[in-house]
Amino acid sequence: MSKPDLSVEIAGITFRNPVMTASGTFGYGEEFADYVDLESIGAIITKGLSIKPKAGNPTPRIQETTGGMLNAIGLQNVGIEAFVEHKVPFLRTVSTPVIVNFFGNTVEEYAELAERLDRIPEVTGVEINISCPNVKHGGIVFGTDPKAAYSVVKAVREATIKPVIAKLSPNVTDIVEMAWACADAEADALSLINTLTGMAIDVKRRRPVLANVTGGLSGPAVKPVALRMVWQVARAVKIPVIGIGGIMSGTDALEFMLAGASAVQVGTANFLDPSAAQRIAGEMETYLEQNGIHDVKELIGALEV
Amino acid sequence: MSKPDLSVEIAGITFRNPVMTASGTFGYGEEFADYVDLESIGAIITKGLSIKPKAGNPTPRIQETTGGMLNAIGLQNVGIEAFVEHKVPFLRTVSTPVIVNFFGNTVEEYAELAERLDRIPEVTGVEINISCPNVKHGGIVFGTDPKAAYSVVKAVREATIKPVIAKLSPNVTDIVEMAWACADAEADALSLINTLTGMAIDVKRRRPVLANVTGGLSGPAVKPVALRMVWQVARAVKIPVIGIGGIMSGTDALEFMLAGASAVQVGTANFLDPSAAQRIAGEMETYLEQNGIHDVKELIGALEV
Amino acid sequence: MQFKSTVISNQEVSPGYFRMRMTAPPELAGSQPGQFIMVRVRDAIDPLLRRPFGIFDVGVAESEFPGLGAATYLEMLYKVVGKGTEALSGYHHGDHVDVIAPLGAGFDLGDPEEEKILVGGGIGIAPLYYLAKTLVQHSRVRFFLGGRTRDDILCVTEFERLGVETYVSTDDGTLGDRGLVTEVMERHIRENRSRKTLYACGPMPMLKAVAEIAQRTATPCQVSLEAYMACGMGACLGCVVKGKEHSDETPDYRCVCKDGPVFAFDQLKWV
Amino acid sequence: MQFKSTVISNQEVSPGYFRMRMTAPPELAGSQPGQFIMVRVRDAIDPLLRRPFGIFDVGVAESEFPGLGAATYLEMLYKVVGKGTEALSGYHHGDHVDVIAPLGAGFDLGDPEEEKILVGGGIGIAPLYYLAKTLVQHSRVRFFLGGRTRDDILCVTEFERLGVETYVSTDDGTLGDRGLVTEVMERHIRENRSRKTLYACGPMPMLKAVAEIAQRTATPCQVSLEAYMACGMGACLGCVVKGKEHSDETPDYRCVCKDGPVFAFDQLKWV
Ligand SMILES: Cc1cc2nc3c(=O)[nH]c(=O)nc-3n(C[C@H](O)[C@H](O)[C@H](O)COP(=O)(O)OP(=O)(O)OC[C@H]3O[C@@H](n4cnc5c(N)ncnc54)[C@H](O)[C@@H]3O)c2cc1C
Ligand SMILES: Cc1cc2nc3c(=O)[nH]c(=O)nc-3n(C[C@H](O)[C@H](O)[C@H](O)COP(=O)(O)OP(=O)(O)OC[C@H]3O[C@@H](n4cnc5c(N)ncnc54)[C@H](O)[C@@H]3O)c2cc1C
Ligand SMILES: Cc1cc2nc3c(=O)[nH]c(=O)nc-3n(C[C@H](O)[C@H](O)[C@H](O)COP(=O)(O)O)c2cc1C
Ligand SMILES: Cc1cc2nc3c(=O)[nH]c(=O)nc-3n(C[C@H](O)[C@H](O)[C@H](O)COP(=O)(O)O)c2cc1C
Ligand code: FES
Ligand code: FES
Repeated sequence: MSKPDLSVEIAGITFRNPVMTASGTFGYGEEFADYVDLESIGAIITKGLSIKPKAGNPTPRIQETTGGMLNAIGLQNVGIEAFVEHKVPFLRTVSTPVIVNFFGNTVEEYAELAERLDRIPEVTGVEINISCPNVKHGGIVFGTDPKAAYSVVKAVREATIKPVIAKLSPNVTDIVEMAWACADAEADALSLINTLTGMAIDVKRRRPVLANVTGGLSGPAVKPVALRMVWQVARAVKIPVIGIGGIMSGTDALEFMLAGASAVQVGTANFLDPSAAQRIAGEMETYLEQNGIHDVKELIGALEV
Repeated sequence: MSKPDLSVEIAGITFRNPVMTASGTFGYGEEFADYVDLESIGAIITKGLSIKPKAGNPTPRIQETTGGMLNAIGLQNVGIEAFVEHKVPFLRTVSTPVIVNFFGNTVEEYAELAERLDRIPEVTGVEINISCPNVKHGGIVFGTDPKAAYSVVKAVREATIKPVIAKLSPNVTDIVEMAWACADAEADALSLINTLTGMAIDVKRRRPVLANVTGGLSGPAVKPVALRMVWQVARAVKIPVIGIGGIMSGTDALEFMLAGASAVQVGTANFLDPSAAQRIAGEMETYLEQNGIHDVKELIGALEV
Repeated sequence: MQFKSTVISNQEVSPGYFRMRMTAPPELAGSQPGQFIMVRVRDAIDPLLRRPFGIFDVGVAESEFPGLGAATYLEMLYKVVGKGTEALSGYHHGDHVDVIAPLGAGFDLGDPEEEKILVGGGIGIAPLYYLAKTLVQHSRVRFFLGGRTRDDILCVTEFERLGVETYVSTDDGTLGDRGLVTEVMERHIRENRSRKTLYACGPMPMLKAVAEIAQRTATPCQVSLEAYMACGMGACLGCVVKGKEHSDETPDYRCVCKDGPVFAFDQLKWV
Repeated sequence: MQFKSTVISNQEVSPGYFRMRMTAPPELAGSQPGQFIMVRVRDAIDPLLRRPFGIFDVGVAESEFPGLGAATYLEMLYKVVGKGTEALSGYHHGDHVDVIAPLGAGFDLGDPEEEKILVGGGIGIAPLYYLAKTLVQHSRVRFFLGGRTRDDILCVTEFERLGVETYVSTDDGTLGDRGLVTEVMERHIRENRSRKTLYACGPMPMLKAVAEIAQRTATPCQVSLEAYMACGMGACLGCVVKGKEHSDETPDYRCVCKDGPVFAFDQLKWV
């Protein structure tokens, strides 16, 4: 049998396979270059970017939990100027699509950053992190209010002709409503899930483990919630969905594709196994071969319910 | 040093220690009598009860996930009549407080059941499972809409003079808003969390593992989310909070108490270790002894943030 | 009861199939054939839930541990299918496992005068050995044993050593007759008109076929079922099967863990 | 690089402290003192994240595995504090671990003419042995070693065998001087005016005290830090410490895993 076709298409971009690296877990690609062949993965999604450099939270910032981890990095990042100067030159040397994850504190900041990213040829597309506090509206998170999410996505949509992916927060009553809001604002695709808000406590010290008190839960512990949300959203919207949450193996990735995802992102797994994204793409290929499936696209949404 | 005091008081009832068994994971108490000294735990909370017997969902109903499990039992239960006839006689032989978890499909059903439970002397208090579809309002879940939750709790409150605990669903954007609604309706206490909605997929069969497609996630995987919600709610309301979610050890239980819980419930842990509730109460006592703490109540909400 | 057990031996008896012998408290010697055990594979969260296994054998023997005299042992026969059984297969002499046993309702041993027909498919033979050992004390026992291929046919010698007449069939004919174990068994029943009781354990399609034969030939029949289990003691309602009265209006669910795992075939709804 | 390593030996050198020797690819022989490794304790989800450990020693020796000739080995010295190190302590000769190494920036070996002062607290001596082994080739090396009690004082003979002058102190006086290692060390610096560089690894309060002494006595000083880590390669930003320029407006966070774990003390913000 000839090699199976792993390529997928989202927003007019062809990805060589559906395995992308989740924002914040893969730096700017360069950090992992010794451990993974960057030309073997579907896309690199870079650490959440803001206009100005951001300090992030005090430490401790991470804590392992059962089957997962909490992080409260606080979106520390170098800011767009340093990104262009120090990170883009390396990314230029890689042919893999680069998607820049970014955020702002106001709709205007989102739009401004989208516009600046639009002018960088090495940037294939953008992913909007809407799980950020809306400074103008008393800190309520953009990603938990459909109207706020709509306005952010809309502003970004108007600021760039590059593909726009809206990344959804799972900390909501109705994920489908959020998906609709972002689709209405003409996002090209949706990615989900971002982290679930959680907390860890140190009984001895009677203190929260994280300096920030709460943090985002990721890793295999959250996979069932992520799969459920991807399945709900993929049935509800017409645009492609990218599945994220606890993916550790090719089988995990295929579960998300059956649930309706056109591609997946690998996050926490990169920490345990720096070659995780490459390995997972390989495991998917092996699965397709062994099961006589010629094209991974056949599996998208193929769940029989 | 004298033995530490593990007793806690909620809604005028004194519990010998803060460890209760979570509804649906401990049957009607009797099933565990060979493995745990029922007189050693704080309270027995029985399987969710409805007026009529309920068949529950088709099988498979359970699936293990990383650090947790999904269940879609579908609230199978014997109904109030069989409960009185077959389950109450055993419960009468135990001096431990018995709290009956129950649900309905309409506000009227909740009220009717509360009234019937009010007349059973062996029932110490009731716990309202509001994570149920509201049949009259197109199936939207009572537990994700503050107004619906208010009306259910209010109706139950008016139907019984026994302590009323409202059990909150974590599948919401704002758990504090739900807590306020239940407190406004004069619940005596809140318990949280019920299960997070999740899903598992069998790649080989291209089908959901659970016949019901989605199910409720419980176990240590959800503990960080549960702790965070208990902490948020305990700071926001004046009534006592009972912490639930992934408690496997005395340390886990103490984390919930530091976060503000006046008591805890042990669920999934009963399956791995049928004596879990008794063991956890013992581990808490040992901790208090070793750390010279005379009264467990000192720890409630003692987290330094 | 819940107890810490020490592994005595753990041998691969055929590729992917293991037989594990472990220590047990004396009370276990009173287990009924068909009852099962729940094993906590690791004292960790992965796997999280206990795994259920049939009692392959239980008895009293000279202890392998010096100075202990006669001691009760428990045996299970298991197939490696996932992470729990994978982990178990790595256990060695002296390792510990946490066990709850005996659980559930076992086989009804019936009338000693009748001939007993045991039907096992693949790993489904696990609870039948202890059953056979008990039944041969009073009754004539025949054992029909089927599997996909030769490697799935286990412990034939052990059954024969009990004095059980054993008939083997495989789907691919690599051992014994070629064909389904149920066909061979039905032929025997039809050709042989003495009173009989059927005891079956194996995959669902096999059990269904056995139940149909029992129905057609009006032979009493008990089946041992499998189901996903969380608690093993009738509390979680995760393991239910439909009882014969079941309909959407009049639910009749039975717990495999508590009402079973052994059921009279006519107590269940087979569609 | 990422590699599968085989445990050669794993010995409890003092109650709760283990020294593990394992195989390593030849490239590892080029590791810098002060660099570290990330170990995946089990190929499972519990513990989920890798655990970081200093390089206690690395070198080339006749292989313990027959027929392999000379082979590179890696050693770590670790204290059992939680589930990862607990699991590690159960590893035996022949078991496998997955390792990423070498990681981070090691010690600057400085001017060979200077005297080198090493200060270690408890398990903080882990990266200092390989450092001492390297430094003694050119410089005079003194080692000040402190711990809570006698059991926390490890590997004194090994350091002495290198030709390092070793000074021991314990908080409770059960071994060596009674008192803080930093006090003993400061006395030496003050009494002894030759040019020196300080190298320190241990608990934060000790490092702070060393940094203050370095400041007061204008002695160059490098410290090796610990932090919670997820990735170990500068990607997750979980392990940061405040750099000397840090303020809320002008964040200056450094990654312990990539910019460190070794830092010149004057590059950090100590409050
Ligand atoms: C009463 C009872 C008695 C049993 N006796 C035996 C026995 O004597 N020997 C033996 O080898 N097995 C027996 N089983 C089946 C055994 O429990 C499962 O094979 C085992 O739990 C699988 O665990 P795992 O972690 O290896 O597999 P997992 O990783 O959990 O799953 C691997 C595969 O096995 C299937 N599976 C998992 N659990 C069950 C289950 N409870 N029932 C059916 N299929 C399952 C899954 O669908 C999956 O395809 C029995 C089951 C029951 C309910
Ligand atoms: C660069 C570096 C080098 C290290 N070198 C060594 C070494 O050579 N020998 C050695 O014994 N230890 C070393 N450590 C510390 C070691 O990584 C931790 O002790 C180990 O990760 C604990 O794992 P655990 O699963 O046993 O404990 P856990 O169950 O994870 O935690 C148990 C306790 O240890 C603390 N702890 C856990 N991880 C860390 C960490 N990364 N840093 C500080 N405290 C932690 C926790 O707060 C908790 O109180 C080093 C750490 C770093 C960052
Ligand atoms: C350390 C860390 C940092 C993260 N930073 C970001 C970020 O900057 N922007 C973002 O959208 N998501 C961020 N995430 C979320 C991940 O991209 C991903 O959505 C989440 O971790 C779930 O996937 P996983 O379970 O595979 O890790 C971060 C996650 C982790 C663990
Ligand atoms: C098998 C199973 C059945 C449950 N049934 C009920 C129920 O009937 N009513 C209810 O309010 N909660 C029910 N729950 C939820 C638990 O009471 C508890 O809130 C949840 O499992 C979280 O706790 P844990 O992580 O300790 O299991 C059930 C949970 C499980 C696992
Ligand atoms: S396994 Fe829990 S009721 Fe049967
Ligand atoms: S551990 Fe991830 S950046 Fe240092």
